[in-house]
Amino acid sequence: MTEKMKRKRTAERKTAAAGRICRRAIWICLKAIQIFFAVFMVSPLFFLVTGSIMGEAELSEYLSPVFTGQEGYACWRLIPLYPTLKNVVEVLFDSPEFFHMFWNTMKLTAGIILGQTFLAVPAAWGLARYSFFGKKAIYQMYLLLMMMPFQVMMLSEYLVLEGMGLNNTLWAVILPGVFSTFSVFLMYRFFLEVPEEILEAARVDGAGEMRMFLLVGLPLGRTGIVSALLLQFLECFSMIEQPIAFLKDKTLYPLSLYLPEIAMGQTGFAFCASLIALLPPLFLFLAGSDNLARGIAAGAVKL
Amino acid sequence: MNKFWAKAFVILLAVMLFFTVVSRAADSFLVAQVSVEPFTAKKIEHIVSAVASAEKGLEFPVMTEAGLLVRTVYVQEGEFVEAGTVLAEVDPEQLAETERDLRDEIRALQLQNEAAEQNQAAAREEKEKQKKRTQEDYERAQKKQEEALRRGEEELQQAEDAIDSFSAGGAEGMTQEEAETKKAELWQAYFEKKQALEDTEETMEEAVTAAARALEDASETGTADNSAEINALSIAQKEESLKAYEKLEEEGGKIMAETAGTVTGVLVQTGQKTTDTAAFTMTSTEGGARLSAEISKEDARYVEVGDAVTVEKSGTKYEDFSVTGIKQTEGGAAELTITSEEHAESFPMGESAEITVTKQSEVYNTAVPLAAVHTEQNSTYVYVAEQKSTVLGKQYFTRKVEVKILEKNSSYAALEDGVLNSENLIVTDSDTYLQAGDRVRLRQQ
Amino acid sequence: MNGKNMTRLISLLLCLVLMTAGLGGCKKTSPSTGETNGATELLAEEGGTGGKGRFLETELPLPENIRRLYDTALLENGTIALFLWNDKENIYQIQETADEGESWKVRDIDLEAATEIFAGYIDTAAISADGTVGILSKNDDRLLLGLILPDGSVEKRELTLPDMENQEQDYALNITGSAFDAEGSLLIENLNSHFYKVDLTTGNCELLQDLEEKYIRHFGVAGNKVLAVAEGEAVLFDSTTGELLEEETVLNDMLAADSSLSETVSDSGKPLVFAGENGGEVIFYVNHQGLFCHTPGGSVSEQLINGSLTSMGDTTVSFLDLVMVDEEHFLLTAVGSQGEAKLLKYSYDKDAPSVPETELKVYALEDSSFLRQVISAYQKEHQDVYVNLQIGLSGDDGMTAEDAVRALNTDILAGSGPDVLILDGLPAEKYIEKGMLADISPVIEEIAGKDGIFENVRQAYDSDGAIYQFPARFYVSLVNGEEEAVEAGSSLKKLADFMTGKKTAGESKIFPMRSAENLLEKLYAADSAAWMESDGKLTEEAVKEYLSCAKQIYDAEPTESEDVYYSYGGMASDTIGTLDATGVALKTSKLNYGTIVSMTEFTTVYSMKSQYGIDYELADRETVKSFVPCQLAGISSQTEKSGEAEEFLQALLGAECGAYSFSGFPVNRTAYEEVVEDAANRYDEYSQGGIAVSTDEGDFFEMTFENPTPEELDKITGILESAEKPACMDRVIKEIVLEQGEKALKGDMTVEEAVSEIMKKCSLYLAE
Amino acid sequence: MKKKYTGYLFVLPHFSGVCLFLLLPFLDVVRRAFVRTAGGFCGFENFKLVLTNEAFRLAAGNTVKFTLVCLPLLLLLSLLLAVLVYSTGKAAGILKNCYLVPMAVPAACVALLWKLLFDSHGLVNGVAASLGGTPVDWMNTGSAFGVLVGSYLWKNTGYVMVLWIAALDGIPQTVYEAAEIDGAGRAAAFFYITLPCIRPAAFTIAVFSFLNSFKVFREAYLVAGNYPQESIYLLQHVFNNWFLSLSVDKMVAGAVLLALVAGAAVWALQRTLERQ
Repeated sequence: MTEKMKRKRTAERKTAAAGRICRRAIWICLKAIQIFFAVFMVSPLFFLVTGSIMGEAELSEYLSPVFTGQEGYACWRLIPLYPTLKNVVEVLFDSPEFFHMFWNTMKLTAGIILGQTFLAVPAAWGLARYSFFGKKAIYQMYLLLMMMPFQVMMLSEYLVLEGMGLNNTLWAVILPGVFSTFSVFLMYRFFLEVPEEILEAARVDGAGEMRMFLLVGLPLGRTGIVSALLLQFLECFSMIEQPIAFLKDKTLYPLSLYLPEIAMGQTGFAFCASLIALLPPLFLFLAGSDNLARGIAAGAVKL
Repeated sequence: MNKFWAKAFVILLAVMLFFTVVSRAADSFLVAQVSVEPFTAKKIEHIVSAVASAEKGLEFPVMTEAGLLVRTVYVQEGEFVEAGTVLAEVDPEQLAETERDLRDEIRALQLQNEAAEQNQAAAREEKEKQKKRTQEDYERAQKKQEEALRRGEEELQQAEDAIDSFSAGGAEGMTQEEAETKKAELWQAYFEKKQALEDTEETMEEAVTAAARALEDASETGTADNSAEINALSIAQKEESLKAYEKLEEEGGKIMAETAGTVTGVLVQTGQKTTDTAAFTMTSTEGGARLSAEISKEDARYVEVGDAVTVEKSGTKYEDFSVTGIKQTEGGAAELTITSEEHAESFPMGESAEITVTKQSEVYNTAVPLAAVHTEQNSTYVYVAEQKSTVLGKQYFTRKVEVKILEKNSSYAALEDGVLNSENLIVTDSDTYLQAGDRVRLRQQ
Repeated sequence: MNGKNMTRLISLLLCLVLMTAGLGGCKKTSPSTGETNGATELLAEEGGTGGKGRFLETELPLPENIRRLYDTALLENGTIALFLWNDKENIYQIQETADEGESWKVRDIDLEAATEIFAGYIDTAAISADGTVGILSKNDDRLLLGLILPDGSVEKRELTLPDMENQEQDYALNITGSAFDAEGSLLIENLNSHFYKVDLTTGNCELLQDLEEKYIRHFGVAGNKVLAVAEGEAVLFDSTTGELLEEETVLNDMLAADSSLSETVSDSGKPLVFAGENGGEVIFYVNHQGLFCHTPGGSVSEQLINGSLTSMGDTTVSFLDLVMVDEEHFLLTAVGSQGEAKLLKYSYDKDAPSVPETELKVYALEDSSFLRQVISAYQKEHQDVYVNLQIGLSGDDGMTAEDAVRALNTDILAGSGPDVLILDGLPAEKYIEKGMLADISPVIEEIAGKDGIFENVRQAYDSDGAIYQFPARFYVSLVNGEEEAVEAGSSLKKLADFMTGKKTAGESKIFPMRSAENLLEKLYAADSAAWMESDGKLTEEAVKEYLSCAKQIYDAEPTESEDVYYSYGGMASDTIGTLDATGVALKTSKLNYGTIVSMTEFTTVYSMKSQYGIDYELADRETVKSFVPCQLAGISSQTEKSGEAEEFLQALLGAECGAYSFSGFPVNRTAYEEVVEDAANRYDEYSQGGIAVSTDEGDFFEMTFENPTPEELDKITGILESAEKPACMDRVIKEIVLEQGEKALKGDMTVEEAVSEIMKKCSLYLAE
Repeated sequence: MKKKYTGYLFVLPHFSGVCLFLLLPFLDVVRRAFVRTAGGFCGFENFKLVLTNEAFRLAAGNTVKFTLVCLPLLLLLSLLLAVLVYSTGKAAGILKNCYLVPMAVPAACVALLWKLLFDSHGLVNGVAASLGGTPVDWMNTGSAFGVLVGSYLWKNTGYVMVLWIAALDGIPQTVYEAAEIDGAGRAAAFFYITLPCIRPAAFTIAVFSFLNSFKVFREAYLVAGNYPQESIYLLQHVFNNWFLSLSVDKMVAGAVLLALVAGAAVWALQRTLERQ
């Protein structure tokens, strides 16, 4: 009996151990897949970094098949043979226009983000939490407007902006950006998830609508807000069509137009400039990424 | 994590701000700095310079008396001599001898002259007498003529009166016939008298003329004898020679240069006698300086007769030269002749000097410094700095403008009008090699 | 908790960013925006204020033969006096008028007394209110002041500067400016920026101000205030005491904002001039933006005259003097772009409507000096029209042709499009198809009647009697080289066979080419005219023949490594007159192929012929003789200013513009004859040119340029006249062909593949 | 109810802006769809023109094909990853951050990399050649479509995954615990709990992905220009080219069609995914 029991227990233990090992293996497997994907995703960064510290000669040696159409294939090195900071120096010290355009981008970004914070967030909240006449129509309209490609809207938008005398000012890019319907849509979706009970509870506590929005809506919809604003931030950093269409004065051009300009010929420089241009959105992204996941769950659990 | 990245973002912004400033500062050092100026209306100055050498000036002879024995010649051809320099010396004894001979000759001539003078005085007296006589004859003839004339006129008057009285009443008592006859007689008489008067007049005239001629003949001097005067001249001449000899003797037989100049020819030789032609030839300083220079055909285009020339010799500048001749020479070059009325002493023959002719063209509207003009194959162009708006605001960029040169000198070029306008800033100088489209910074002037 | 902090941090950050944005960025939004827009804005402002009352400009007659105008003054008795250099008589003159220029009277000057003064170098002179002219003459190391009194008598003073030892001696005696102040004292400034007051009776100078550390560009006297313009700064001081006055920030800002204002000052004018009233209580100044009135200490300058409505706005004009007659009248002397002096009078007319002038918008994708000259010529003829040249691609920025076209289309569709379009690089066919271009045949007709025009070109652009676009210039492709090669150049096929023949004969160095692209471009110019069918489709056979011939040629010539050619620098590579031309003479190539874009190039070609026996002929496909048009012009059908636009077109195609450009031959016959004439007499014994090249192998080649003979000029004219069809100028098609063609030549794909790719893409394009 | 008006108060400021900056232009676009470029009402002629236009049909086909291939792929792939990341623990922070990187890379930079990798002489071919494979001219053959899809997936997977995780986070842990007690297996839990719970999120994500599929055009344009390989010739290319050739009439008609189709698709999605 005891023997039997013992054996059984051992067997159990064995299967348990085997299961654990098995699970462990699977876990490692899954992890490995993830890591593989992650590496795949960041590989461009690796290109940018190595490219940035590669001399122009080395780069052209590796890449000349691509750019001049010579025989052979392009190749790359994990670590440059002759690392140099020349590109970095060139970007940082010799390219005032890079910085000028960077600050232009920051101005645009700040304008759009602030505008959305003060206008789009309440709008999304209003659409999500209140029912009123025309709400459905507005929502559908927002959806429809989201679908229009910029190329199509450009001319008409240009005419409107022209009418308001905004063309060739940063506002011509900022204002349409502020009223991007996609952000509202995204935040709206997240606000929808906020459980009605919490609001009812707050209402019972005698909170005003504004208070409720600020104290309940904002924290609970944080994920949506942050993800929408982060996306918008990214969008600002890669806007190309709008500035070209609405800005004639080159002193107003944002950084996103600088990169296409330098792309061919000065590869190392382009790499380095891209790398630096990529940092601000990346940093903000990373800073906000935790918020993306937690939001609703955290809020829901609390109550 | 969150905070970390947020901080990183802030730091990034700060870093960006820092480099914004730094890169702007660095940028201003790296862009090509250029000097610009708009074109100006200008005369294009052509400076033709060459090395010239002094030529022979005006020559003159140094004479000395002929027939002197040259004992020593002190100068050579080409030597520059001051006034008073001894050129040569003659033999003093021979000089003294020549002098003595000369004096004797003069004495002989003087004696000859005295004799001739006495003969002449006698001849003059005789002549005077003859003249007097003829004069008297002439006066007499004249008187006679006057008398005869007076008489003739009286008779004619009487005849005339007779006719008058007859006509007035003398015919009374006479027959027609008689009266007619009488009247005819009277007229006959009148005409005879008149004829007689005319005849007398003629004969008397002849007589007077003959007398006048005789008088004329008599007043003429007899045959001229000039030998005395010739002798006198000859004496004077010889005395002058003598004086020259005496002077030469006084100076110890030395032939000296009267003015400063360069000896260009020595025509006497030691041991030979001087001739009556020049002993030496010299160029004097009086004729001024004369230089000649060879210039290229290119340069010759710009030089004209009459242009002022600056001549520079060992640091000294002479401004009062001018071009007096331009002559084509073989091989396409040209020879300039430049003269001045002074400075001969500074430019003895063969002396070389730098000359410069500065010639201004007409005024061109569009002139730019030559340094601004670039040539590539057969296109000529200038760079113009133009503002363009860039990301960083307005900045200057170069633009190539093709131009046509009308005229140029070593520092300016005149361009055809119309291609540039007065607003264009033309790049005249750059600290780096420029290409069209380069960004540049205008240099602070 | 973390999250909360995060939110705060972010919002704080954003606030910061916004502040920078607010401070920096949004300020930028108001002031003027780029060269061309500045003017339009001003016009808009003017239109906005609406009302009536404006200063009107009249140009008063000036005496003739003014080479340089030294000073202008309004005398106490109301006459206007000028001191000038008359370049016809070569003398300095004082001319006066009492009737606003109707009649000018020369003041009798005691020339004998003035000899010494006029013999010196005169850079500046000033006229006082009583008519005394003070002339500063530098004669060697002496500085003389000549005073010409109203009665013409002359007095001389020798000036000595009190502080010679304290400054750069070389410049001290260079007096750059002079002016009388309200009290009649003469102020002078030398090159070292020292200001002196001159005692007119003794010639003593008193140092008033030393502004050597600021580089003073020029100065003006307004009443008793001296305004000296330095870089980005205006220095004001009192003319009697020399005491520095408070800085005028308004003036400083204005100077700093427009760097051109403090830039170069030349003999021919200044960018900014002044006048004053009430002893300098009010300062008036003129720049290209207009006439402004500034009260010292005031915070703004008031604009009295909008520059863009008068000749002030013409940036080719520079100013000499501003004279205030009274509050409603001003006189301005200025120098035009050709150095001609102008006397302008501005009088206030309270009834004149403040109507803006007509603005003619001219658009070109790329800038060209040709266009700029046409514009300035046109502008001179039509002073009431403001030509706004808009350039799509300014060059150094990353703007692509497409971006530019997009912006242009936006403008056109927004109704603010240009009036005149230079269609080079623009989708002209599409514009015509959409009815965006007006029929310009009447203009062409008129020019054809007046000056004559290349009929072959006209016919090429004539579509059923209407002409929508017309080139101002055009050129053709030539081939030159050995007889055999020239013969082969008449058709691509022959050329290709010739090349292959030479190659099999073991010869190399036949066709000079820098790269596959270069070759394709050369052949494209000559061949593409034959590709388009009348229904607007691309002929596949034609493209195929082009590409296969190009391939054959490319393969026959072992192209030197492309790097080698880079060392030649940025030389135009597909024209015939370039260095490649020497190859034939140097025996490094058998022929040369390329476009001939000017008579200058023809001179090269001709000289090759006459000195080396290298003949030339039109390079072409046998069936179609083609030319390459450039400066294609059209008028927008939407324009409201068709009259002005047509006049502009007349100027563009006119006879005067023949010599303006070195790219392309003028279509205008009269202009062409002029070019021919010029080429026939270009070189003489005094002006010569030539090429000398030595190769690495030590071969030496030298050639002097010769004037083409009339026969040869007739031949080239004949060639130009024979071309009947324009090359395919569609940018998209050309790009596609060149891109795919290059791949085919380099062997990345077969010719067939490339052709099919080209056909696919082009038919997509044509189908759109 | 006062709630009614509060709703307006929240929405109105933004809505008025939208009206001005988006709706107004949109209406103008619709108007233009019935008008010729040079002016003049023309009814449905533009639509007819567009629908019979070969280029448009090709592009529309490509776009539909692209959307149909990409969307499911992206949603599945990212969901898979999300579940993986979610199930392997919340400490996956760093990994998750890695997934977000592609989103932040500017389009121009992506285009540059794209060129380096997929040029006929590019790195990918280089690697392929060294491994004995046959090089492919990626951008000039049908494989361009694959490249486009790949780059879309690469760029968006990370972000979409994060959105999925957020949705997964929102499912109360208690539900799973209850299911476990009921003896449901992992797979069952996934299909019967997880999937239904994240269905509303799926709609959001699908719309987001759909919109982002438009943005691929930027890269395609930067790499291959206006006339890329046929298979990646998208609607935006057509619109863009039409604008360049002033065929605004066709462009807006095409766009209105696009808006209709897209709107209908979104509406259908909404119906299927939001129905609880």
